[in-house]
Amino acid sequence: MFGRFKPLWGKKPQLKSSYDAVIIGGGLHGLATAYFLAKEHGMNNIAILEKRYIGFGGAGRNTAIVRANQRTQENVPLYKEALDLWPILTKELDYNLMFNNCGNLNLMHSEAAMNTARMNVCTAQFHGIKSHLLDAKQLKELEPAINISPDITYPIHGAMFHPPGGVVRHDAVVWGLAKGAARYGVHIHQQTEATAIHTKNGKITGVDTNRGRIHTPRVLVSAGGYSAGMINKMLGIRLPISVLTIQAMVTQPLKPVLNHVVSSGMYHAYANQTLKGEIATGAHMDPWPNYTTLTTAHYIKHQAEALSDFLPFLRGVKFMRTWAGLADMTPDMAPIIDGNDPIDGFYMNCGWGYFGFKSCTATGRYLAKFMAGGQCPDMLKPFTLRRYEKHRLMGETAALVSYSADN
Amino acid sequence: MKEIQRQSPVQFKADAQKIAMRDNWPVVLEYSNEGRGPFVVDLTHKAKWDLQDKNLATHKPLGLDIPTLPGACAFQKSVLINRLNRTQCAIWHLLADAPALPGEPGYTDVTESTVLLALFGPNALAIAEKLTALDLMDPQKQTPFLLQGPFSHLPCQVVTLERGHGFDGGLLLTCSRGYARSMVHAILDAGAEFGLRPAGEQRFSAWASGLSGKPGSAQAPSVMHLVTTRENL
Amino acid sequence: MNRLTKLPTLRIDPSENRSLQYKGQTYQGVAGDTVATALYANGVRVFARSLKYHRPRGLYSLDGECSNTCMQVDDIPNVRTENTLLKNGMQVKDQNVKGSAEFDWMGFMDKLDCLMPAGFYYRTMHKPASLWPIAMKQVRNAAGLGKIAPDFRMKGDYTEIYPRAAVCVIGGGAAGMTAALAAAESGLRVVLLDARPWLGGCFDYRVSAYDQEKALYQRARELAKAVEATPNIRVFKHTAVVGVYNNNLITAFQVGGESDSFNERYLEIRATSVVVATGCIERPLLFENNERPGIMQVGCAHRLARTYGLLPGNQAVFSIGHDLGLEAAADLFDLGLQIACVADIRADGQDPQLLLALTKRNIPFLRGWVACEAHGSRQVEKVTLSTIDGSAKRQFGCDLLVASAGLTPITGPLTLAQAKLKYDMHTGYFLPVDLPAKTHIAGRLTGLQHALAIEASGRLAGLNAAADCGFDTAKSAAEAGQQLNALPGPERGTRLVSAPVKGRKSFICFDEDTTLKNIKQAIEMGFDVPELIKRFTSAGTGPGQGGIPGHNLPLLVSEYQARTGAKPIPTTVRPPLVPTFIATYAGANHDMCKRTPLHDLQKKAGGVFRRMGVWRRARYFSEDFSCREEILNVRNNVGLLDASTLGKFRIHGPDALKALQRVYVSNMAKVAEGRVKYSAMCNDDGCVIDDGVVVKLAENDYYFTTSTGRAGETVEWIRFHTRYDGWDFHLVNLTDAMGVINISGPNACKVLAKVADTDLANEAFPFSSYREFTIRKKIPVRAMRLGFVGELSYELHADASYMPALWQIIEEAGQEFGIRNFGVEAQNVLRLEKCHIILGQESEQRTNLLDLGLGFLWHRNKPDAKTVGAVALRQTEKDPGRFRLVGFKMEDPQRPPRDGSIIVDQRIRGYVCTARKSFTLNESVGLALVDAELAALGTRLEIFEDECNGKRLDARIVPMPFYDPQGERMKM
Amino acid sequence: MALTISCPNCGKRNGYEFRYGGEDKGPRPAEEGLTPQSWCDYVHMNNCVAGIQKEWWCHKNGCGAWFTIFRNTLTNLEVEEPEAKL
Repeated sequence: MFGRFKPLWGKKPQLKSSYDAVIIGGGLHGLATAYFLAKEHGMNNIAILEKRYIGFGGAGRNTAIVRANQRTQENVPLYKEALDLWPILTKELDYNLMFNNCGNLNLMHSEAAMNTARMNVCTAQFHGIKSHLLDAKQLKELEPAINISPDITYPIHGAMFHPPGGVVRHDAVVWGLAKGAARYGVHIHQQTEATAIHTKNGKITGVDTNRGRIHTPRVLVSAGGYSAGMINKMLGIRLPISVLTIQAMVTQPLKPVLNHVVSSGMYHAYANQTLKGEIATGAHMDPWPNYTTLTTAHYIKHQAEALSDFLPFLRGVKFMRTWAGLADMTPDMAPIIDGNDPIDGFYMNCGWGYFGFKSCTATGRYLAKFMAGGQCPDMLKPFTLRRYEKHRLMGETAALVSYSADN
Repeated sequence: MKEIQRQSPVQFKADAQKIAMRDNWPVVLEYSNEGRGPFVVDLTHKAKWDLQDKNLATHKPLGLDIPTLPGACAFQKSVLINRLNRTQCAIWHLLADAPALPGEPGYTDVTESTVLLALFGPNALAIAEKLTALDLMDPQKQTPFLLQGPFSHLPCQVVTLERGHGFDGGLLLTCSRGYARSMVHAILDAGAEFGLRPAGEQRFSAWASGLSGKPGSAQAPSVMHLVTTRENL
Repeated sequence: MNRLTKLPTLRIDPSENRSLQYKGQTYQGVAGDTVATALYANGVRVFARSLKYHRPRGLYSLDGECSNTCMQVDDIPNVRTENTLLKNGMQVKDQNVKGSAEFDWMGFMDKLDCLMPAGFYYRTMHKPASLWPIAMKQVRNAAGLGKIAPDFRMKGDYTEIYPRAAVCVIGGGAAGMTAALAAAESGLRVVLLDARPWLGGCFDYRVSAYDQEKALYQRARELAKAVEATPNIRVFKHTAVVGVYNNNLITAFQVGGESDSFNERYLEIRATSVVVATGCIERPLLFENNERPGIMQVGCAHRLARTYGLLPGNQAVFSIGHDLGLEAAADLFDLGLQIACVADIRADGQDPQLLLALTKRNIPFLRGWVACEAHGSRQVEKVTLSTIDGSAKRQFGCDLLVASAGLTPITGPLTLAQAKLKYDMHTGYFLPVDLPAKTHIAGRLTGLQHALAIEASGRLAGLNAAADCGFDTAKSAAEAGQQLNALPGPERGTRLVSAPVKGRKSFICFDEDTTLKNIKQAIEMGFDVPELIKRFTSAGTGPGQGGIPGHNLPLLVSEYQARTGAKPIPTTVRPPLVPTFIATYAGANHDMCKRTPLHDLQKKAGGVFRRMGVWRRARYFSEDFSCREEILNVRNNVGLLDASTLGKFRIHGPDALKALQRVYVSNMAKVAEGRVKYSAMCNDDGCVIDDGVVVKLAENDYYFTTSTGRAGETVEWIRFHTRYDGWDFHLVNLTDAMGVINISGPNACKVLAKVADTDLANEAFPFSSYREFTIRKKIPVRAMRLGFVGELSYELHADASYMPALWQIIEEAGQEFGIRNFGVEAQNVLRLEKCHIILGQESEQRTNLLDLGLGFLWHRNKPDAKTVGAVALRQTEKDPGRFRLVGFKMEDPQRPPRDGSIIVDQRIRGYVCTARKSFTLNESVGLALVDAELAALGTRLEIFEDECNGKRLDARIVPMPFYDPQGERMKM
Repeated sequence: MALTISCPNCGKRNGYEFRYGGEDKGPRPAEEGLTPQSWCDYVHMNNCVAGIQKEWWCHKNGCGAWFTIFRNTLTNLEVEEPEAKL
C-alpha cells in the first residue's frame, strides 16, 4: 500500500551557479511561492535557500489556526483565498494537510467588544464569508466547556463565530509544499545560508551562500522573523518591524472535548484541540525584540491563569510542552509585501506577525505572479512598504499604536 | 443629617471593638478576636506626602534627612521617608498626625492615592512570599528598606520594616487605592493557612513604635553602583 | 500479595491502610504507596492500553517517564499513577480502552501496524475528499488518552510561592545533599529540591555498603538528617523542577502531603547559582515487545521491593548493561526472587564483586547477551536472549524481565538553561560541554558511580556555587577537587540501543507507539535530523516528555546513518520537564481589579457592572439597557454619574509647561487660571490617543485629566516623549486619590447650590471654568463646568475617602429635583446626541485628529515644542484619501443600525461607530467614519448590518451635533 | 528565558516588570526640513539587530523610570558595553 519509502522532496540537489530566482527562507511562504512559480508560471529554475531545515522557523512554530475573518477589506479577500486553498492543495499535492474546519470562536467580553467584532463580522459577510455573533447562551450551547459565569476576571459576553475556519496540520503543509515544489524541479537547499545579496545599478545580480555564489536576477526574502534584520544587513533597507517571540504550548492528549478554536483577546489566549487530542494554546508575545525562541516562566503561568478562567475544565489537564517562535510585528499588524522598489528584482514578504500561517498559500500564489511578471497584483498592492510614510496604516487592529510593540 | 465621614476602601469583615474619629476618618483601633498574629492592618488614613524636586538634598521635611539612595528608608520619630529615585521621596506619617502640607511646590498630599497596609507578626514574610517575587528578606539589606515592584501582580511600594526569626517580621505595602479590595482579598487568602487576621491601629502602633529610630539602611551596594554609572533616568 | 514488611529501606508504613476503588472493587494499599504500587500489590499487571495499537502496558519505571501507568483518577485523566501518592477513597479507572485494560476490544489494532507506517496519515484518508471529514472524526476519537468532562471542576487548593535563594540545588540525592551542605557553610540561603517525597536519590533503597560501617541507604538518611538540621537550607520534597530559565530562574511544583494546606503549589525560585545533581535514569533496551507488562527497568524492580515491599515477580530474567543491574539481581534474589538468567550487554568491565555475588547465588550469567524478543500476549511469559550479533539464541520462561540498556543522565534542567550537550564516547552520555554562567553539575549525572566520588563532586559543586555568590571558597574547593580526583572517575557506559532485530514491534517511544521500523522509514523519506524525525513520527512528544526515547533516538539515528559519519545530536527538551496541571501553574490566580469609591453605593442602587479596562463600572441602572429613563432624566431633571475612573494628574516643576506643549496638540501657554482647557494628545502618526482637560493651578503647576483607558500609561507616555530633553518637571498620578461626580441636567445648579459653599451663578462660575470650594463646609472639591452630555453640568473632584459622603449629600439634596443615577451607557447616548467623541469608539488606529474634526485643537505654530503628532498632521493635512467622522440620521427613525455595521457601496466605505435611537430627538442618529469623498452633508449612506440578508439600511449625513446645536443648554 | 533588566533605581529585576521602549534612535528631529520618508524612518523603522543594541526601557511596575541598556537580542541577556563579546 505504501510502496517504498522514498525521499519526500527528492534527492539532495546540487547547488547551481545560476537560477532564475532565489528564495531565501525554506518556510511556508518561500515554499508556496516556489511551488506556484513553478506550477503556474513555468519557472522551475528556482532555488530555495534554507539555513537549517525546511519548516524550522515560523512554519513549525505557529498556531496552525486558519481563518478569514480579518478586519479590513484589504486583508479579507487574501485570507479567504488562502482558506479556500487548503482542500485544493490537499488534492493537488496528494498530501493530507488535515484541514479540520471546526470553526473559530472569538470570545467577546463586553458590549463594546461585540460592537468591534461586528465590524469584522459585517466585513466577512459582505465578502461572502460565514461569520456571525453569538450571545453567551448560544455560545455555551455550541461549546459547553466555556465558562460563562460572571465571576471571572473578564466575564464572557458572547463570541464571534467563524464556521469555515479551523486548524491545518502545519508540518504537513511544509512537507506537502516541498514535495510539490520538488516535483516541479525546484531545488530545495537545506543547511544552506545566504550570506549576501548583490546588486548592480539598482538591480539584483546574485546571492552569496556558505556553499558558493549564485547568479540571479530575482531574490525573494521570505525568511520570517529573520527577514527584517537580513534585509537591513544585506541591503540597508530598514523596516518597521519588531521581531518578538511568541510562545505556544500543548497539554497531554485527551479524548475529544473541545470542538472549536476558542480565542480571547482580553485573556491573550487561544485554545483548540489537535487531532492528536492535545489542547494547543498560546497567544501573545514577549514584548521585546529577540531572536532566542526561548520560552518564559511568566508566560506559561499567564496562560494557565487565563485558561483557568474561561475553560476551567482544563485545570485538571497537564501542560506537556511549550515552545516559542519568532513573530515579526509591524505597527498595523499587516504584512509588508513589496517588490522592485527600490531595487529591481528584489522582493520581500515579511512582517506577518502571527498571521503568517493562515495566509501563506494565497500569498505565495500572488507573489509568484508578481515575481513572474514584475507587476504587483492588485491583491498585494495595499501591503506596500510606503504606506507607513503616507501615514496610511492598515487598521488590521483597532488598537491605537504607540511607541512599543505590546500596546 | 449624618455626620460627614471619610471612608477607607478597606472594610474588613471583623467586629470593630474600638473606633476613634480622626480628621473625619473613623479609625479602628482594635478588632475583637485579633488572634496572635500574623496581622493585617489598614493604615489608609495615615497621611502620605509625595516630594519631588531636582535638588532633593536641599529639602529637610519636618527637619528630617532624606536618605540618599533609591530603595533606602529612614524611620525617624514618627515618620518613614522612602527614597524612590533621584528626584522623589515618599513621606509617610505612620505614628502621629501629620502637620499641614509644607507650602513648597514640590509637595503633594497623596494620602488618598494609595491604600496602605501593614502585614506583620509570625510568618508575615511567608505570606508575602506567596504573593511576590520581590526579595523582601534580602539578607544584604538592612531594615527598613523599600522595593518598588509587583505584589500580587500590582505595582506596589513595599517596605520591609522588620525581619525576625524565620519568616517572622513585618512590612508596609501601598498600591493604587482602587485595588484595595482585590489586594486585601489576595493577602487574606494567602494568609489563611497562617491564621492571618485583621487588627486595629493600636496593634500596628505598638509594633512600629518599637522600630522607629533604628538606624536606617544606607547600604544597597548593587543599586549604588548602577546609579553612578547611568546617565539616563 | 505479601508485603516485605520488615525491610529497613521501606518508604511505606504497612501498619496504615489506604484504599482505592478500581473496577467497582475496593483495593487495599498502605500509607506511602503510590496508586500503581497499591494496584500492583493487588495483582494488577496491565494498567493501560497504548495510544495507537492498544497494546497492554504495565509498570516499567517508577518515575513517570512514559504513559504506561497513566490512568483516570478522581475524574482527572492521564494521572501517572506510578508516582502519585495513594489517598484514601481514590476512584481509579483505566483509559483509552474499549472494555478494560486487560481485555480491550481495540486490541486488534496491534495487528494493523503495516497500515500505519511513519507519517501514514499524511498519505491516506484524503482521497476522495469526502472521506476526510468522516475519517477525521474517527481519528479524533481514536486519539487522545484520557477523558475529561467539559464541566469538570478541579477540587483542592493550588497555590504558589516565590522563594529566593543564593544557591538552588536540583536533586536531593547524595550529591545534591552534599552540595547543599557545602554551599550552606557560608551562611547563604540554599534551596534544595527533590522530585521524590524523600531525600536520598539512588542511595535511598540500596543496601550495598557505603563504607565499612554503613549501607548506602543509611548514609542517605544520615545526610538527609544533616540537611534538615541546617537552618539556612530550605528543602522542598516531592518537588519536580519543570523549568530553568536564564539568569537562574527555576520553576518547580510541589505535591502537597496529607498535612499540607495545598494540593500542589507552583514554585518560582530566583537563585544566584544553581547546582544540578539530578542523577540518571535508565536507558530503555530495544527489542521485540520490549514494553510487555512484566518487563521493567532495574530501578523499578529494585525499588518495588526495597521501597514498597513488593517482590516484582516470581521467576525473572535480567537483560541489563550496567552494574546496578547486577547489584539488583543479587539483592532481589536474597529477597526471594528466582532468577533464570542474567544477560549483560557488556563483554567485560563488570564489577568483579558483583559477579562473585551472582556466582555465589548460582545465578546463571551471560556476557555479551541481550534480550531480543519477549513472548506472551498480555504479560511476558518467555524471553528469547541472543548474543549481541544475533548469532546464538536461548529462551527462558519467566514472569518478569528486568531490562535496561544502560544509564542516561537527567540533563533536562541543563538543556533548558542553554547548556550545549555533546555525546561523550566514554560514558555514552550526552554531557554539557559549556555550562551556562553560575551553573554547576555533580553526582551520577557526570558519569560517576562511586559513592564517595558522587559526594565529593557534590561538595565541590556546592563550594563553587557559594563562590558565585561572592564567598571565597577557593581553598576548600581546591581540597574538594583533589579529593574528587583521587576517587574513581566516570565509568564506561554502553552504546547498544537495540537487540539484533528488525524492529517491527520494538518500541522506541511507548507513548506514541513509535517503533524502530518507523524511525528507519522516516529517515528513508528524507527526515534526516532527530528533530525532524521527532516531528514526523511523534516519537518523544507524548506524556512521558521524551523520557523513554530521549537518549535512544539520536543514538539510533546516528547509528543508522553511520555511513555519513553523523554524530548523535540530542533532540530539544522543552519545559515543563514534567507534565504539570494547569491548576498548579495558575496558582492563586486572584482577580485584581479596580473599584471606585462609589462602587458599593452604586451596587446598592441597582448598578449593572461591567469590566472596563482595569475598572469595574456601572454601565446601567436598570434592566432596560436602552437606558431610556436614565437619559430622559438627565435631559429633563438631573442625573448623577460616577466618573471617578478618569485619569487625574498633577504636573509641576520649572519645565512643566514645556512638557505639556510636547504632548498636547493645543497651545498650553494659553491655559488661564480659573479656566478649563480641552485638548488632545496624538501619537507620532497623528492619531488621537487621548483627550481631556487641563487646569492651571499656579505657574508651571497644572492639574489635568485623561480618559479612563489612558490613565495607567500617561506618566510613562509623557516621560517617554521627553526622555532626551532632561527637562525638570514632576508628575503625580492622582487618579485614585480623587473621585469624580458628574452632576448633569437642567436642575444641576439648583441641587449643587443647596450644598456648595460658593456662588454658582453663571457669572460667578461660567461654562468652561474651574473653581475650588467646599461642600457643607467640610468637603473640599475641585469643580469644573463642562458639558460632555450636553446639559448644564458640573464635574466635582474630591478626596476619594469623601466620595460616599459627597454622593449621599448630593443625592439627598437632589431628591426634590428628581435626581437619579445614570450609567456609562446613558452617558454614551447623551454625548452621542451631542456628537462628543469617545476615543476608541469614534476612533481607531487609523484615525487622526483632523479625521475626527478636531483640527481646531491643533496649534500649528509651535514647532519648537516638537509636539507629538504635529509632523504627521502636517503631512496628511491635504490627503483626500482618509476617513472622516460624520453624523447621520436614519431614514427610519425607529431603526438605528447596530454599532460596528459597515457602510458600503460596491466596496466598504466606512463603518458605524455609535448609533442609537435618540429618545430626546425621536430619531435614530449615529456617528460614522467614512471615506472623505462620502463625507459631504446630505450624502446618503448605505449601511450593511450583520444578518441583513441583502437588505441595506439607509441613512443621510446631517450636521453635528444633533442635539442643541447652539450649545445653549450647557451654558445656561 | 527569563529576561532580567537592571533598573537604575531598583536594581536587577524580572523583565516582565518593564516595558520595552524601542531602539535608541536619538532625540526627536527638528520639524523643519523633515520629509515623509525621514520622519517615517525616525518613527517606524528599526534596525532589527541580531546582536547587541542600545534600547529604552521603562520600569512600569516599579519606579516608573525610563533608561537605556545594552542587550544582546540573540541571548536576551543584558550586557555592560556595546562592544562586549557575544
